[in-house]
Amino acid sequence: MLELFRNPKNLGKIKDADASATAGSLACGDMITIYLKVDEKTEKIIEASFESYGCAANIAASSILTELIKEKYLQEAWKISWKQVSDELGGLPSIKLHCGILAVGALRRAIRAYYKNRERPEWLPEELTPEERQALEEEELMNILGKKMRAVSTKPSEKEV
Amino acid sequence: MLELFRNPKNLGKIKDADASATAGSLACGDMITIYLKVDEKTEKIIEASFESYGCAANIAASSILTELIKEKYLQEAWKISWKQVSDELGGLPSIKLHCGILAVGALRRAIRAYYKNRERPEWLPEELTPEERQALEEEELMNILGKKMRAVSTKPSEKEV
Amino acid sequence: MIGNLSSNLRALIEAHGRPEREVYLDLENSGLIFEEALNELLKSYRESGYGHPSITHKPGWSSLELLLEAKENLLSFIKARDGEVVFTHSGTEANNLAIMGLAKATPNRRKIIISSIEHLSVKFPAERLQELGFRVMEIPVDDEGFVNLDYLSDQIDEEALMVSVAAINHEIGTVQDLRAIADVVRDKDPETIIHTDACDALGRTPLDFGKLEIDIASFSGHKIHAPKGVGALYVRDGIKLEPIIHGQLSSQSLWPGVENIPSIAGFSKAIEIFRENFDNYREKMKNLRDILIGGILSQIDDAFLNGPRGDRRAVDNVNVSFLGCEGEALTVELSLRGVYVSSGSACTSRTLEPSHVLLAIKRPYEIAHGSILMKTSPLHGEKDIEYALGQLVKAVERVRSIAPKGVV
Amino acid sequence: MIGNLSSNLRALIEAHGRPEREVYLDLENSGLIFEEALNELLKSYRESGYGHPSITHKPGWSSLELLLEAKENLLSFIKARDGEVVFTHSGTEANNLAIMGLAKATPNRRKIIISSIEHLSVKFPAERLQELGFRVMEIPVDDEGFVNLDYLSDQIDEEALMVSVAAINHEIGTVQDLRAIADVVRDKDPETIIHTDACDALGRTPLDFGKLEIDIASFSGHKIHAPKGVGALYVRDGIKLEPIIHGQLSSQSLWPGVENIPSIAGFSKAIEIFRENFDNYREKMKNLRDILIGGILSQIDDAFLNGPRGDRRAVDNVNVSFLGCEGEALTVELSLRGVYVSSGSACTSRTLEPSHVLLAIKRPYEIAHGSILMKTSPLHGEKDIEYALGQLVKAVERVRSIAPKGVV
Ligand SMILES: Cc1ncc(COP(=O)(O)O)c(C=O)c1O
Ligand SMILES: Cc1ncc(COP(=O)(O)O)c(C=O)c1O
Repeated sequence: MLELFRNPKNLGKIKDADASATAGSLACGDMITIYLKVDEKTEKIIEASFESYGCAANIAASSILTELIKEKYLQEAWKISWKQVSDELGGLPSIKLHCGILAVGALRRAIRAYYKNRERPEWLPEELTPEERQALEEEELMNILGKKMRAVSTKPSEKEV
Repeated sequence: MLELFRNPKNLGKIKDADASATAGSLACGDMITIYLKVDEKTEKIIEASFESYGCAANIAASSILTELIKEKYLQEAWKISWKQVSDELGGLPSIKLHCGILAVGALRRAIRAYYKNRERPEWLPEELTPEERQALEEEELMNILGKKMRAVSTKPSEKEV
Repeated sequence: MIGNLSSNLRALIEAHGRPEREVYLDLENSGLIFEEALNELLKSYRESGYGHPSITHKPGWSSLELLLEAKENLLSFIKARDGEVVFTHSGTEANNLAIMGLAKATPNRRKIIISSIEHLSVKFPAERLQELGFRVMEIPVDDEGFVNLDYLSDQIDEEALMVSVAAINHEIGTVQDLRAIADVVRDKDPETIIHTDACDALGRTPLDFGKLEIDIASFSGHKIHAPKGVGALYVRDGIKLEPIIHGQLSSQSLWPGVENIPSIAGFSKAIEIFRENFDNYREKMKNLRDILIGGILSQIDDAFLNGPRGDRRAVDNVNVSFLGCEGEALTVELSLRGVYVSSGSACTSRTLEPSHVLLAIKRPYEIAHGSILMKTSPLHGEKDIEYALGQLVKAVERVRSIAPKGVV
Repeated sequence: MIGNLSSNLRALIEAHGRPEREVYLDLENSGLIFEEALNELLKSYRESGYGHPSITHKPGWSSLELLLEAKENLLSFIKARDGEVVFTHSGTEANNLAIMGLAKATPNRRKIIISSIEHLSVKFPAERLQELGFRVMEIPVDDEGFVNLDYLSDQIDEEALMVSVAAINHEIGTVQDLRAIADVVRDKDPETIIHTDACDALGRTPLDFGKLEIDIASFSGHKIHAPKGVGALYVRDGIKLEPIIHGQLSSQSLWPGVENIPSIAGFSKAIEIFRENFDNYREKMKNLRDILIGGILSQIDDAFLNGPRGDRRAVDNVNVSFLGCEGEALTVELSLRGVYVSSGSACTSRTLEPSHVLLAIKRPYEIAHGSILMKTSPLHGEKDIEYALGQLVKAVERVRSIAPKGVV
């Protein structure tokens, strides 16, 4: 895992990406952007890359995920779970599982982005998958917390049961 | 104090003692016997000795007490307090104060014993002094505890608030 | 306590001079340390274990590695098939966590059952819980300290939160039949949690938590010649405890604050040493124990052994009472002769009552007051024990010579 | 936590190779040790401090002597005129004893007042007491972490059990005005107890408990380069606490179990070293701190100092945020370069929330996540700090290079 942090594979922006998406935010403390280059005809991923603001596990998870999806059909890539990402890394500690979830969340958003102006294939569900929902929830939570914080009154906070 | 434990002064029975008394008991874990030889005319203590079943502080306290009362009039000896005994030893730790009290208790009992068949002098109060009372209380407590223990039923003891 | 005063202490210590030999037998109260365990501690401070095991840098990871290794070592020594180890800073803390932590986590069961000879770090937390509305039942023991299984059985019902019985009693060396205790408990109520204070059992008797139906067990480092500052609680999978001390999340949610990795590394080493030499060490301790007990009973009048004999007694435990010989005075007399032991006499406990353990096995007060506790260890040789025995004979004679006559 | 898995740890550690230099700056989480303090610990294990200080024999008295000396040393270093010292096994335990022990002893006052930036070993026990019916008030702080004295004053009444404010904040180095805090409290209600968590203040700022009206104070050994496994609580005469851990009476009724004398002896030594070199060490730490802070702010873009500046800041504290540079990744990157620091980022705390201290001084989340905490010490030299600075510059650059662009 440290090796992937040290020498991550597929790091950086793809300038002429066919799709890209971000999950997480600076405020969350974790943020992953995934870039995809897709063969229009076969719907195969030709190139994948990432950028990450997050801990070492986050970077390793993004790196391994982009490795996993290369040369895969979008339909196959869609099915990759955070569990697979974790397994590939030799098992993420529970405290780090959300890194895998976030990476998968970003990938699925990118795939959805790819189909934004194209016809939605059957295998692509309309509802959000758990990974996408978790990414969304983290972002929203931080939004709320951020607002709450800005609104912090200068009154002493009394906590009672 | 250790020196007095190592080489106690005035240790042992006085065979032809004019008075002797014991305070404490084996069950208390502390027991001191004081022996006095008194000049009949002057009521001066000519010789004093002790035996002790108890901790090192107990032995030291008895030893120093018998030193203190030598060549003293009984009236003076009566006034010696456990505080003085403690001070002579360089200050007994609080947990050991009862050793001093026990020693003084035994001495006062011996002085009372001396006057048992003699006329009670004015300076000798009829009521027990605190030191004598404490010795008595310890003995009684142990009596009660001892009985209670022998009566310990084999039933599980339930303790409730 | 003679001279609990700073100014006298120096004089007290110097008065000892240089005895012919020094033999430390007070392993109940504080341990000797394996040189190898001390070296492990040193290495940890200097090289690899000075970090905080939750932090993501090399000293942190090295510390985490030592921590995980130590947990594995303990789990494998006690043959646990599953479960977690929480490191505390002492056996006392482990016992407190076991009892108060369990009561917090399962407040609906309100009866705590302990034997009448438990260590005070089990007895007092239980009594503290009484103030919070729990009931504490003390199971009586026989004259050798063995728990009365019928009474135990009678007490188990669906109100019973836990049963706590030490695998080996610290004072009189009773080796309880944990298997039988667990059977009795499980038979009446499979939900009652079983805790054993194994501080004195580790390394002295085989423990097989794979077979024994024990849920929680406490251990103490200095009891196996490890550094001070480390205790451990084994908690079987599925058993829930609440923390009783609160603070920064460490790698252990049940005991916050930075782990004492150097002491833990030393503990781990001591476990290895005990595991590798298990039969050997047991044989050695037992042999020394029997020389000491045999010598005392044959050479000193009015001496009584407290606790069971033979294989039902801990291999290291020697607890004897000398009638008419006050215990604390004897510890001082022996100290002057280079032999270090402790006594269960009244003076140290601030009350007139001697050890609750000796009273529970129905020793009269006068015998309890004259009790002396010693433990043999693999760090002792026969010469040590023979020296101690010789001094003991003389010391008892001397202390008795001070006592009022006709006492014995 | 990268690879919290035994099998990966070895690889992780070995991947580091041999960096040019190693500089340990994570003194917040775990200390370096003075070689002299370590030697004192060794001597204690081998010669004079392996006994139990309540037992009446030579090793016991030697241990008691070391214990009493250590108490004296601490009392004189903090210039206390009266009062007692209780040794625990950590600063966390000392804080728990202060707060929960006081609440147990004085249950009729039910309001606990703490600042909003207290260490979790103060904050969490207070919150635990809430569950038992106490009320906890958090006093807000300004952008530099200084307690709002007006709000504090408003909260003090005859319901107030205690006020707890750390002398120096562990994360952002705020040196509180304890004198002013005490005046405010005493003015409104002389009976309210004042506690200060002085774990990070000892040795860093002059403490004069003869003049300061502080009733209880906590200390931690590893924070002053002493061995682990020792904390201390100063309790002024007349203040009553109840124990929170129960067991055998040791020489200390407030913390049962055998005292860790070797660690205590090492702590005592570290106190002596800090006392003898007080001005010198302070100057040195401050100098190194300023080199580090100055270098960071001038050489790295979008870097922010958290906490106050100059003399109102702890002499050793360096806490900076790098925008667009996630903290935990930075700790790993720095570790590979031989520089060991910690981050207040979310990942270590199992929640998405960064440090409550940084939020209390109203740092936005995106700044709080990129925070790095370092402390200088007398054990560092200028070369160490320069090396760390150089690596920091490169590490921030590298971690930022991985992040989505346009973030900064
Ligand atoms: C049976 C038993 N339990 C608990 C303890 C307490 O362990 P510690 O001294 O590590 O607090 C001891 C040791 O004194 C013990 O003998
Ligand atoms: C201010 C403060 N209080 C308490 C503690 C806890 O001390 P310890 O690590 O000894 O438990 C620390 C140290 O981490 C601290 O910085």
